[in-house]
Amino acid sequence: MVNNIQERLYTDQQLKKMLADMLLIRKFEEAVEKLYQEGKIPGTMHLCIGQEATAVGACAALTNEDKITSTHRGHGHSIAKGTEIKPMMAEILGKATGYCKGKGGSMHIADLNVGNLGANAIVAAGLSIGPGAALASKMKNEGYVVLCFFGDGATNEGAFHEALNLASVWDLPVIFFCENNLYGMSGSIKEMINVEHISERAKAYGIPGITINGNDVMEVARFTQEAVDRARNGKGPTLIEAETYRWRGHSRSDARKYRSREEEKEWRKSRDPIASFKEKLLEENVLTEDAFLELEKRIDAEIIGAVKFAEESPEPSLDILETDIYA
Amino acid sequence: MVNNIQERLYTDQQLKKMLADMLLIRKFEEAVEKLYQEGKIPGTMHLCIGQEATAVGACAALTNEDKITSTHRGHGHSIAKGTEIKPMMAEILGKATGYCKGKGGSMHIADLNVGNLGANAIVAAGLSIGPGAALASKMKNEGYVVLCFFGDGATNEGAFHEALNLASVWDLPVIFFCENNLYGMSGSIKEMINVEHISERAKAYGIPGITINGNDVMEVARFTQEAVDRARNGKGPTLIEAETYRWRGHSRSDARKYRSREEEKEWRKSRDPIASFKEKLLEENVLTEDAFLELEKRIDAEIIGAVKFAEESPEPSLDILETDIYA
Amino acid sequence: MREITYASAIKEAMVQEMRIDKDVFILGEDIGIYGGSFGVTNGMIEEFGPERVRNTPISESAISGCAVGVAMMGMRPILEIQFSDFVMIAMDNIVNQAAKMRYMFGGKTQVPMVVRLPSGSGLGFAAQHSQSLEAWMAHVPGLIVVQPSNPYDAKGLMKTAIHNNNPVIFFEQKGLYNTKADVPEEEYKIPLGVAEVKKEGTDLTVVATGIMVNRTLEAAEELEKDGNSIEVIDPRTLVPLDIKTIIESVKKTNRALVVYEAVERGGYGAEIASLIGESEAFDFLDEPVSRLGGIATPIPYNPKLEKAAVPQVEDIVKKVKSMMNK
Amino acid sequence: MREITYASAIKEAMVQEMRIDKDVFILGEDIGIYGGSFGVTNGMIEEFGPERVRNTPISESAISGCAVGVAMMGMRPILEIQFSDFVMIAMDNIVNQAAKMRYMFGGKTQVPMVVRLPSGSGLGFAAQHSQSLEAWMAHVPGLIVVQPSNPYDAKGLMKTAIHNNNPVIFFEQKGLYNTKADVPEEEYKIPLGVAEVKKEGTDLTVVATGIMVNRTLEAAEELEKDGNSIEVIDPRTLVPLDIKTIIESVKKTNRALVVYEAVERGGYGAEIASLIGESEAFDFLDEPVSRLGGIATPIPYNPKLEKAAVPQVEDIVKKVKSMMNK
Ligand SMILES: Cc1ncc(C[n+]2csc(CCOP(=O)(O)OP(=O)(O)O)c2C)c(N)n1
Ligand SMILES: Cc1ncc(C[n+]2csc(CCOP(=O)(O)OP(=O)(O)O)c2C)c(N)n1
Ligand SMILES: [Mg+2]
Ligand SMILES: [Mg+2]
Repeated sequence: MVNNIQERLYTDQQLKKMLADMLLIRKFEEAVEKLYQEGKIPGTMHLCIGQEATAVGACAALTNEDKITSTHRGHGHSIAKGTEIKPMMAEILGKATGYCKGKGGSMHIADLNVGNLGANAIVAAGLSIGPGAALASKMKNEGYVVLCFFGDGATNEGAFHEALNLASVWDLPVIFFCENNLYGMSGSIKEMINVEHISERAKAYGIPGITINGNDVMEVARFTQEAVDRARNGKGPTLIEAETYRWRGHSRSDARKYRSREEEKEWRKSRDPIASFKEKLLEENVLTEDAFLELEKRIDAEIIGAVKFAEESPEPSLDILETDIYA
Repeated sequence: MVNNIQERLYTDQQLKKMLADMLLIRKFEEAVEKLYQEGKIPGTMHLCIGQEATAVGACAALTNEDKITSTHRGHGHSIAKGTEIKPMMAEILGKATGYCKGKGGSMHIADLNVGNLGANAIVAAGLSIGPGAALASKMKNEGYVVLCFFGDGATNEGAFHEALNLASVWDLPVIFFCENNLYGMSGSIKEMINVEHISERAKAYGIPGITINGNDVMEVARFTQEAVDRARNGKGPTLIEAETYRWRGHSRSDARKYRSREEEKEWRKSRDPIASFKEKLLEENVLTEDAFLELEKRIDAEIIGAVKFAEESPEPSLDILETDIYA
Repeated sequence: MREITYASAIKEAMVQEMRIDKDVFILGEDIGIYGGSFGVTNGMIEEFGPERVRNTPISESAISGCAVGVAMMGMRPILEIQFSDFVMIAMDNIVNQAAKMRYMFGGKTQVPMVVRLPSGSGLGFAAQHSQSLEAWMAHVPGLIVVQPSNPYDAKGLMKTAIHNNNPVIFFEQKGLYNTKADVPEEEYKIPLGVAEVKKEGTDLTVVATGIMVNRTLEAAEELEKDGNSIEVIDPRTLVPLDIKTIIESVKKTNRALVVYEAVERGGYGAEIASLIGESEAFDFLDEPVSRLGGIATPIPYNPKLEKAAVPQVEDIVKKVKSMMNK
Repeated sequence: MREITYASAIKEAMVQEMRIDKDVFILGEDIGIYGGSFGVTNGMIEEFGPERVRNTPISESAISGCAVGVAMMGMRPILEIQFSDFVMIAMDNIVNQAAKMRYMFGGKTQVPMVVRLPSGSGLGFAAQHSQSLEAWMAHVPGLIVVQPSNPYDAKGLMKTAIHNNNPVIFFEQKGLYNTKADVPEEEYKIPLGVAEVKKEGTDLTVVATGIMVNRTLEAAEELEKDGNSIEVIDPRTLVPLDIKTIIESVKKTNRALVVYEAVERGGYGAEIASLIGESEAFDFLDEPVSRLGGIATPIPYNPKLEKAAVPQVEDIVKKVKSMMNK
């Protein structure tokens, strides 16, 4: 029972699943990081370590039929939405068994079966596509909602503005979910906008906007659920700004000169979304230390399995170079 | 003396100049309309008849060194900023003596000597260019401000969002001046945004926003002056929404099915910016009926002169087809 | 048979498909009661209502992105961009998203959308409303590029475009909207990648696109008087391109000219000319493959200048003569 | 002489010009303390401060428009777009505004701005970060298009670009950033529209652009072993294009191949090939002008696939051999 964590929205089972998902994301990305350092990953990758609660909390409010659009920093979103880690890892290694046959890579993982409409390497692009998917839901009367993940930096793209306005005037079932991790690549959001909270921008579109603690998975789930309910009931879009922090650099190489080590330490030490949620679940007796160790072990094994699967998978054959261009 | 029109911002001379400019714009456009109907104007033209007070009021707050960016509906802005009507009319007729040698036409009239950085046929484009000009003022310490004219429809372009944000975070000396004439081409702004007033969008950029009566030239001048002062004193941009109405259709052919004849009549009858300002000046004894008739006569003659100049001007020679492409 | 305009032909294709298939709908700026900038969608909102004739805010980025998303989810949107020049604001969604999505996802999605782009010069709209941008689109893998030159093709190709499962860029020459021709009301489609020999001839092959097909046919008549027999080919679709028909023709006539409205420099005519030059037709050529395209200038406003900026009938006649008299 | 990288050469040009001319400044995303996505602007904010090294919001439309406005008012901005792929969001400002402004205003303004576009594939960044879009830009009247293939040219051309009074689109191949070569610290400029014969040869002319210049030089060495003497020409600037040097070469070698990284279909190589074919060189050709460009596919992620999507040294060798052995 977690009544004193919040009104009973989720069963113990579900709460444990959230913790497991967050842990899975973190360990998945730690593995990705290692593989990258070993030179096994082409190009670049963007890690969301430290931001696991936004992905998991937001997706906890969604059904399998609901959709998400994601970003360059999309591993967490994918996993939280139910995308499997074996073909994800294989994709990141550019293998034939990957979700995109090795053609897309880290920035383009998609799994339409679970409503993951894809990561996107263009900042704010998912914001434009999401309302389209939501329009289909509305026109075809399919009942699903669409949640668009994007970063703080993305809110300065014109696409953000146009998309929120369109979704508002058409009352589309969309949740605009901003992961405000304080920085773009290096630009501090404080220097890039002149409002206190990104969520204030919702007013410009006549939709609700709210700023929440993005490192508290329960809070994320609860407020997302409210927005999902609104959307599902034909009440249109909501802008959620979830405050969080990425622990790693922006991508492959980043000296992180734009922020202090103290700031980083502070977030890691006292606002780790996984540690704090685990603490809560322990306190509330939803979880035991033993069960947690068990969980960790299971996930470690799962990750090892995914890495093994990916590493042992074949490279794509050159024959597929020119397939999948046209339908 | 016009103390009871407003605090003494302008001399009688200046007030009469405003009336004259508004009248000049209207009669200029009536002439353009006639020429268009006579088949003498290629392509299209967008008339601002009914909106004269926004152009004139806004430009009254500017010096010759200040700059404007304009729109497809730019004749009024040009004239108000001091652009001469002979080469304007010639340009609209596509003549060699036109401001752009006949290469630009109605939608591209520019006169950098008086700070008119040009009409623009791309909706919202001037909003992006204006902050650039303002940045030059700031970096070169030249003291001028930039006023960007745009329509209500333009506020749904991403360019609007990006430009206001950039100008805000860089504290640029810009005035974003929205002529809300209730419609885009046909789209009612009420259906295209979900906020009561466009000026509310200013909050998303942490800048002041205000909605004013765009058909009251004094009100326009006064509030623009405040924004200009702010900008000139390094306090950054302002968003002004001036409510007005275009009497004519959007452009060459427009059955105006998207609005009622009653609505049109109402605006024309009781909110004519010229008639009401004339009334005021008469009341305040700034103007006499005779002086007004005199003024009308002078302007009529000026228009006739401009049309004659334009009609008698030569077409551009084919030799200039490939000049002015590169500097 | 009925004569209808190019504009009506496009509308008829859309209307007929919308009657059959609920998933087909149109969106764009002022396409509702206003009927669109060129009246193409006139009357459609009256028949289909505002849900399926979606009047949008002036937001080319949002509406193009919306088209991508709605298409991924199984609808078949037709997006009108008022003038092709404004497509720049929608380029990311068309080129980085729609065109690449299927490939990037390893075949896991498809994006069946049609983007209608009123294009070209000749109406006095000046530089920001008169461009011919088909070369950009044809350069992008993943896009289909269609450029009908007459009402019959416009209707048949629009139907094909709507049924196609890829993003189709549909270039409509603004100057053609009011041209009329016989167009059957009944169902027919024109396949992608099938050129049409508009006129047979023996002395020289002209490959012309868009409105240049019409000008070339006029020029050919003129040239006929002097005994020059011109074969005129309209590729109709640039991607896929029916290069085979073109090569066969050139092998017969031994001379080739490519005529296009877009700026000659870097235009798609260069691709067609190159393909001819690289092909087996090379050995049949009596002289170089030539091109006649637009002058490398922004389109000027003044109508006389504007005309001079793109090939006119006389220019085509002159060019062909110069090729014949070498 | 010092050896420095392509990235450093570009930086040095900017730094030197910024020291001389107060009106020159740079703007872009993360170009400050981060040094830009590829480190090109590393250290510049330390020297010039945040006023002249302007870190911008992620707003490609606003920053490109800003560059246009500031340039019209007498500054000389250099805009970095992080990857050339994102330029789509800035296309309106570059193509509809910067390129046309002077013309539309009848010569009344000029827009001296440089747009730096890191471009091309080979680094595993996949389809939305790997495009080669120079053909789009070269098709647009009013733009200058530069594509340096080595550090020396990069520095000299950047200087020229900064001094030029038009919008200059400066394509930087990402794979070249770390390549090193001799670059004098002293002032020098490379004029626009002057190609360089990188290697003389007698049997076949290869016109190569960007990174393909380097690959072709490697291929030429390889081919030399079999007794094939290849002339390699680097146009360096696509607009203006030094077609004369190319034609002279082809008249000498009687064979021409154009090699480019961009998608072959509709790429600028088609323009170059067409110009050769249309020229007096036609009569000297022993066989068709050929092209070797990228496969018509979005760039795939997997490095093996990615390599297969654009010409590699072996592909050039093979292509030349097939032309020589006909
Ligand atoms: C249109 C576009 N502009 C720039 C980039 C380069 N870029 C990739 S991620 C990024 C920062 C994005 O910041 P934010 O939206 O806050 O997301 P975060 O990386 O913090 O998750 C930038 C500038 C891009 N991919 N697309
Ligand atoms: C980017 C772009 N999209 C669409 C158009 C077509 N267009 C020209 S004017 C106009 C309406 C503009 O409305 P508004 O901004 O309110 O200005 P108004 O015409 O009312 O003065 C439209 C849609 C355009 N010129 N540019
Ligand atoms: Mg961020
Ligand atoms: Mg309006």
